[in-house]
Amino acid sequence: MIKITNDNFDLDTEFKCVSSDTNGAYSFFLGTVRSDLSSSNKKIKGIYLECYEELALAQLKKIRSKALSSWKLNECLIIHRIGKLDLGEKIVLVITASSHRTNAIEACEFVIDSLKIDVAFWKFHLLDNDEKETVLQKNLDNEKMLKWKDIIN
Amino acid sequence: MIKITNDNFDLDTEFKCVSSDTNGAYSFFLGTVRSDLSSSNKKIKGIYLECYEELALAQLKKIRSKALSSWKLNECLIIHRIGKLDLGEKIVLVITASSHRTNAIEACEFVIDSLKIDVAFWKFHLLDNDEKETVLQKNLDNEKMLKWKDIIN
Amino acid sequence: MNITLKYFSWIRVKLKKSHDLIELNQTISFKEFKNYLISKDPVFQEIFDDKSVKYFLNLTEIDDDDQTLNNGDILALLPPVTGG
Amino acid sequence: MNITLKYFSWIRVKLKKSHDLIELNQTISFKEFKNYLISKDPVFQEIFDDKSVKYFLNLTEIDDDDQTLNNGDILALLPPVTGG
Repeated sequence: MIKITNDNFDLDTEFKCVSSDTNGAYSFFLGTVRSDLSSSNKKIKGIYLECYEELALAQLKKIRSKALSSWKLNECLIIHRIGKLDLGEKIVLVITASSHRTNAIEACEFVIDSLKIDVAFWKFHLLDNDEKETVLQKNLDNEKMLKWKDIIN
Repeated sequence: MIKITNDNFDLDTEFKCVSSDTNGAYSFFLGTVRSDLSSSNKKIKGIYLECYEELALAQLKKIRSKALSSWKLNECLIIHRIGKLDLGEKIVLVITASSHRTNAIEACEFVIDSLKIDVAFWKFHLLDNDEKETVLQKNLDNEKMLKWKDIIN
Repeated sequence: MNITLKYFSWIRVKLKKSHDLIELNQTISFKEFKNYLISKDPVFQEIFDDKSVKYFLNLTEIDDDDQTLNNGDILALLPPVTGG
Repeated sequence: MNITLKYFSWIRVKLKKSHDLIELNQTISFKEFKNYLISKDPVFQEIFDDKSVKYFLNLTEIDDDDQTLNNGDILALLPPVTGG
């Protein structure tokens, strides 16, 4: 269950997509548009998300498969939005479902960590004067990914 | 935001309670009633959750405060249901909200790990013949809690 | 003086009730109170022998058997918790 | 033969377009193709000098500059991703 969409999503509706009474534990990661400063230190009023959709879908599929094969998961759902988003809006949702919580929690973190550095999405900050500023990748995200090296082949 | 309730809850409604554009990252843990075998190896048809409410509220408050003081969190919500629950129903929800994901994810795991061993709730399995069987605490949950020893004072 | 007892989980099931109100003539230590309960109903011996059971007096865990119980106190007998 | 170029993020902004269709008379290596693009527009030099840019040919990352480009290929120029 992988979706790239312009549309907002409802958490309970998405939960129902992966819900089953063989699961006892669900871990969710939800990323939203944070009120932030642009690289030129201006207040942002939203973001614009660009995507290479064919590639992003293939990359998300690969990450999802790795999660399902590396942890005891029953399901893994990934939704990522594209286009113009206002402050506070949902950007990305990961849900992992498992019998027991540790598998769900670890796998969910792996998926969002991987998505941050390996999937063809790009953010722009939208400024008050309707200018767009490219958001740059954080080194921290690359470093954090190293922690999964021993767990994932 | 701590609730002990008989009622079901909606994930999007609860998310809105902690949502703010100062947050960019939310970690959710959702526990549900898993189709399971009782200790006498019978299929369960649901659970019954008992609670010492005054104590549980005080214990949840303490865990929530520890989470807020040990990680950079903007919010932490905990909901726990009591009473009779069918297979697949929601039992417990933890949401942590932060500017960045690592704080939210770690704190959420700490809260659910703590709740499992430190809060006055007790589960019974409901069997087909309307019998109730006490659910016993897992050693694993106590062992897992040790991992937070160095992080939390 | 009155002490309220609260029972949970298997203790509640074993005793077939969720609480008791015990009337006493004078203050009493927690240790003496346990012996008093055993004298009234030997099933308490089994509960007190179970090292996993915790005792909360007015929402605070008892860590000293010599602690004094006072009028109006609420004493809860708690098996290991299994929520979440 | 035709090669489709796809541009994303700051590369798209810099080139002021999201894609190009390049017509060539014969197959060409990725390395030769890069030189060809620089000869047409020097701004490509800056892009190819940026070691953080990745190149995906038909959805697979290029790891060999001598790889041959064929008719109908789609070559994407990708700055470091910033989704999530």
